[in-house]
Amino acid sequence: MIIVNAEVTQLIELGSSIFLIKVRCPEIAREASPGQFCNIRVSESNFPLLRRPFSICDVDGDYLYFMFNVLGEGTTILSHKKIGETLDILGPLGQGFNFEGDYEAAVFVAGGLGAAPFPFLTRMLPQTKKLFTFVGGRSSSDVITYGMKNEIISTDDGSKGFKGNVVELLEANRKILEESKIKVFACGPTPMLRAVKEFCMKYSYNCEISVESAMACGFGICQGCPIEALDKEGYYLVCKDGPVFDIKKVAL
Amino acid sequence: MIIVNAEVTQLIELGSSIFLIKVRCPEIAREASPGQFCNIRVSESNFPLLRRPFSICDVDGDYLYFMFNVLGEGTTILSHKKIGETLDILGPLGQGFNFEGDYEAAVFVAGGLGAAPFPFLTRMLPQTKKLFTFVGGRSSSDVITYGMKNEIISTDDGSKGFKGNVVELLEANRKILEESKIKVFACGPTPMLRAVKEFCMKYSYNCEISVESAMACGFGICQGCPIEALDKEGYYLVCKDGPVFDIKKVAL
Amino acid sequence: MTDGNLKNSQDIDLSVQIGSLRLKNPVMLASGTVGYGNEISNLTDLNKIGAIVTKSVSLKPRKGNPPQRIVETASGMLNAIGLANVGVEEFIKTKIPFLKQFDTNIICNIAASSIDEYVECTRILSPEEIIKAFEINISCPNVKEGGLIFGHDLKAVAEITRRVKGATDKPVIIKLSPNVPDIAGYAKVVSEEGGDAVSAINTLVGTSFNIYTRKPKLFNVTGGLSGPAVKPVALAKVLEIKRRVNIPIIGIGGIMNWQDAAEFMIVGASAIEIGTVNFINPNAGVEIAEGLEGYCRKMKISRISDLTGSYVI
Amino acid sequence: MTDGNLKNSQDIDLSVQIGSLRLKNPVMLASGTVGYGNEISNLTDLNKIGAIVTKSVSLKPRKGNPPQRIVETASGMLNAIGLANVGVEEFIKTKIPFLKQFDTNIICNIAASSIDEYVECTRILSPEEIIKAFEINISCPNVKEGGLIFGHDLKAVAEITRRVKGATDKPVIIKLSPNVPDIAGYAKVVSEEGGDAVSAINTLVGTSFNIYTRKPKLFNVTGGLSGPAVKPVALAKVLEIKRRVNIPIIGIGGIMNWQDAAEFMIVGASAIEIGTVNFINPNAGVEIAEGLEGYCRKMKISRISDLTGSYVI
Ligand SMILES: Cc1cc2nc3c(=O)[nH]c(=O)nc-3n(C[C@H](O)[C@H](O)[C@H](O)COP(=O)(O)OP(=O)(O)OC[C@H]3O[C@@H](n4cnc5c(N)ncnc54)[C@H](O)[C@@H]3O)c2cc1C
Ligand SMILES: Cc1cc2nc3c(=O)[nH]c(=O)nc-3n(C[C@H](O)[C@H](O)[C@H](O)COP(=O)(O)OP(=O)(O)OC[C@H]3O[C@@H](n4cnc5c(N)ncnc54)[C@H](O)[C@@H]3O)c2cc1C
Ligand SMILES: Cc1cc2nc3c(=O)[nH]c(=O)nc-3n(C[C@H](O)[C@H](O)[C@H](O)COP(=O)(O)O)c2cc1C
Ligand SMILES: Cc1cc2nc3c(=O)[nH]c(=O)nc-3n(C[C@H](O)[C@H](O)[C@H](O)COP(=O)(O)O)c2cc1C
Ligand code: FES
Ligand code: FES
Repeated sequence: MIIVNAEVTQLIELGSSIFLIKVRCPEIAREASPGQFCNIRVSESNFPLLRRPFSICDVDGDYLYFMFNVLGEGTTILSHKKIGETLDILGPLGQGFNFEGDYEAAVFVAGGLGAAPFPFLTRMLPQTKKLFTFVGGRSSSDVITYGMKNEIISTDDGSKGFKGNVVELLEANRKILEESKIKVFACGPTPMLRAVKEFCMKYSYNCEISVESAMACGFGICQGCPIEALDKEGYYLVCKDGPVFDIKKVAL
Repeated sequence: MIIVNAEVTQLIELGSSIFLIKVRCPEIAREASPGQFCNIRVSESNFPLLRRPFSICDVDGDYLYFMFNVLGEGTTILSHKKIGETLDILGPLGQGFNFEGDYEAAVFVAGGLGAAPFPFLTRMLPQTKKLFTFVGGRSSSDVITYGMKNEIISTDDGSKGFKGNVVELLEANRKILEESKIKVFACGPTPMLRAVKEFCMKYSYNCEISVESAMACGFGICQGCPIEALDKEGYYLVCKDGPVFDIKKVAL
Repeated sequence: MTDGNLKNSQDIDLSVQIGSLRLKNPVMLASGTVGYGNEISNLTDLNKIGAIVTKSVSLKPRKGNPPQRIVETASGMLNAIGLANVGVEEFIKTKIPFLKQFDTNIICNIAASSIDEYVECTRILSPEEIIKAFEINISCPNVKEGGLIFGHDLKAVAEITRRVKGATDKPVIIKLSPNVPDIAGYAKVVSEEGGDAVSAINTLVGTSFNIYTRKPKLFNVTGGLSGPAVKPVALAKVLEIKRRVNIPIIGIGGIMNWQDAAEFMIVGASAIEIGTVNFINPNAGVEIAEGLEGYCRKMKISRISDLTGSYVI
Repeated sequence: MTDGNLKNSQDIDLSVQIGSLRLKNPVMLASGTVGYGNEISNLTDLNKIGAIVTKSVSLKPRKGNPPQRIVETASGMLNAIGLANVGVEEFIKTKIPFLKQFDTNIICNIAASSIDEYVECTRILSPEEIIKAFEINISCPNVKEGGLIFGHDLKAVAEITRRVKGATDKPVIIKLSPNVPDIAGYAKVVSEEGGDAVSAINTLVGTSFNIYTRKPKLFNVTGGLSGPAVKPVALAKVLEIKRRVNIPIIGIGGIMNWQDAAEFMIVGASAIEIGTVNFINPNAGVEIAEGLEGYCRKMKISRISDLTGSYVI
């Protein structure tokens, strides 16, 4: 965990108000693991006041990539950054995906901007593992497949790939899933995560999900990001104990 | 008085953190007169919250010029504006210089950034009037003569022109001043204005000064910009009754 | 909330009721932030505003505080104008005639240094038929006798409400101070004494110093904090009143746009006043009224008054 | 202020005194904004900080409020953590040992739902020799029994001060609520009852609603406002105390940099606490201490304690 003023080297618009920003940041790149995030200060002024958390989308040598959706003040400012400007980045933060261990096939499930952490995870996944990637979106324009491999796509309106949500897509592909011992890695809007959880519980698949929460500090000092724990009294902190959790550990 | 989103067409750095910004703004250019100012919103966010007042430095056809000194948040943001961006400008505001009327020679006295309103006044001064321009600064780098004519210069450290302050410079040039019926127009830091006032009182020269004040609205609704009146009970409002005043009307 | 079956734009009713006073829309311009309407009328259409609250007027003219009167702060500003105003007589002679031309409601805000002065001002101004209601400023933090002494004294608030009501048959709005732990207690007293509404909030007491001269930036040392910085506090005050007292509330504090205005109505405001934003965007009032109409259409609310206190807790 | 004849950097004395407690510099990390020091110690050098005030601890552990606990506002934030803490026992067992390693002062902040609980916590913790002082939180707005009930009750503040002082011979700092019209009155009671210092301010009560769901953004509905937005209010509260009561004041509220810290000392603070800024710049405390030293040199102040209350009004 460190704070770095990283130089912006590239800003790509991937789709309707979806951007990919590339920064040179060897210190964080060296330590980062898939599923972790950074807390980024988008402005030196008091407005917006708080840092903004973003998943580490990918790491390539000394470079970090973040994928973001223009939502409000903070992401708007971020989308106006110029090449050569610096970005105040705190990271890497939190617990990432546990993708080692005893399973044969990794199943990625990404909904909308939930695609963000998967390019890095795809890159780091051991060659020994098979990989299935399921990507869902409202319609084709929301389907983000940047940095992913042989993805299977669904859209709610059927404008691209399978017509239906990404969990219905999983159901429809149960056969391939049954062929090997799988572990599911999911990131996306909470309703999707709930459905994925239900699906994995039903078939007792191992599953890790990356969740979101309002955050202030991003590294455990403000207690601002609780998520209800299932395996103990009280709460976990999304920023410190997460953002990636085993589905059995947290209530959604 | 009107609010316009004006396009920034040029940004020139005149000297150490002194900038000239040019915007296309026919609506205000048409109405403006020398000594008036505009209240400029430098950011769409709530930070900085208030508009920033700037003298109209010059008007050239459809274009307005503002000369500014990078001081804090607001002027820093202004100095980072890009060509083609728009600026939310409220103006023209206040009472400008009364440069018509019964005198033969106009005497401009500018201290530091007090040079701002004189390019426009120089341009508008009737051909029938003689013009003497006295410009002072701490040292040569503070002496701004942009848009002025045959100026006589003083610096406190003598690094350029006469060594001393601009009022001492006036004293030194009393002879030329005595040759014709003059009217003095002064703008600069308050201590300079006090000295100019004293000088003009002593020799009973007509004199108008442009003063500054903290401002919120800039057009008379907040009562935030009082200056003590000498010819009536209470205060004038710098934004509405000024910023240009006859020296006999206000206490400095 | 009414689940609207909205045929067309005509269908959305933006009007709101405050006591016997009906406004064409809930947007009011706050006292002291639009003077007496003349300057701002060059920059916005006052006919589209629900009401204009005039600058606090006192029995005699006040020249106000020496400079510096305002300081900018983070997402806010401090002011210590000192109730500079022309006095009741001049107000009637020159300001009221000008205001007659606008198709909006004029609400006269009164400040005083004694309870008798509040009553006297009200008595003198009550016959002026363009004045549709009175807002009593018991919460100005910027002059020793600016009313804040009253604003923090339940008994005084009770007496002011009762006696001002006795001096006019027009609606009386008491403008409350936020600098108390239990603003609802004050609202309760106002309603018990027959006040028609409360407005909340006036400014929070604040200050700012120059660290090189070690002098206060304001001549008055302290001033009133306003602007977006205070919005969360103002919302909490309005909510507290709404949950504990049954009286119409006019919500004030940091409103910059229609979203903020809607938020105030949801927590309990029947109408809202905008202050600081007028200095930055003099047309904000009109834009907020339009924005609220669009919001009602999107949310299928046929009467905006249904939004008041519609919070889901 | 001493017109310094400063020979060299060694000459500037940044140490300050609060009752019998001496700090190497006036910069303290505010309760609830640095946890128990472990996470932030990766990002800053706690040995360069005057003091660390630990997260409010209560007799029994508290899990705190369900999400959402924080909301950003204009130049500020609302929090409703709900005093989530490990409880006295766990605090002594696991947190204190970790804190021992740092060359700074540990001040233990205590929250309670009864006066007896304040006393009991103090009694249990007092023997822990790394605890150099207690800060009593009588002003948490985020739990029904968070003390705010006490914070607005002069008699309760008097009794808490007296009885907590009776339970320890270490300095006792009472953390005051800003949500009152007369904070100096509370400071006066603290000093009369033998309290060593007051800290001001805790957060202002605020709220924020989602205008589409009409639900509060915070599970707790209201939260505490902090950050630059509240600085002008906090400065006014510190100044009010300084002008009316003779007791050391710890200034808190919206401090982002050394300039803000100097401003608080000028209006009367003997030391300052930084909260929200730790979330944005975890090294702020060190930078502020360094900035204050540079300021003293520039201003020719040889002892920073001379800055306290040096305002020119
Ligand atoms: C661990 C984590 C990882 C994330 N990764 C990504 C990512 O890779 N790409 C991406 O586009 N977004 C990501 N987000 C969401 C992202 O942080 C928000 O979209 C962003 O903060 C919005 O800021 P804003 O100022 O543009 O929006 P605003 O609406 O102006 O933000 C206002 C406030 O609300 C908070 N907020 C807004 N949206 C959310 C949200 N969805 N969850 C929690 N708090 C929110 C903001 O932090 C801010 O404090 C992540 C969030 C978390 C917690
Ligand atoms: C009528 C008028 C005309 C002006 N013309 C010019 C000009 O042509 N060129 C120029 O460079 N400056 C001019 N100024 C001063 C200019 O407005 C300030 O320098 C500017 O507002 C500083 O803003 P900032 O955010 O960069 O500084 P900050 O210090 O961050 O400003 C903080 C607050 O203090 C106020 N403030 C700061 N300095 C001054 C000042 N000198 N007088 C009054 N209020 C101040 C700002 O308005 C703002 O509200 C003029 C001021 C007035 C009143
Ligand atoms: C410059 C200024 C002057 C004000 N004068 C008055 C006044 O004379 N009487 C009054 O009742 N309120 C006065 N107020 C308070 C406003 O009416 C309003 O209650 C406050 O500014 C909060 O709203 P805002 O955040 O939208 O500005 C004044 C506010 C400002 C900023
Ligand atoms: C997330 C958060 C948690 C806090 N928890 C506590 C607490 O447990 N006890 C306490 O006395 N104050 C608590 N505070 C208040 C701070 O200590 C401080 O008084 C307040 O935030 C104002 O300072 P600031 O503007 O620098 O943040 C908390 C503040 C925040 C933002
Ligand atoms: S965001 Fe501060 S503890 Fe998680
Ligand atoms: S700046 Fe508002 S009246 Fe002059």
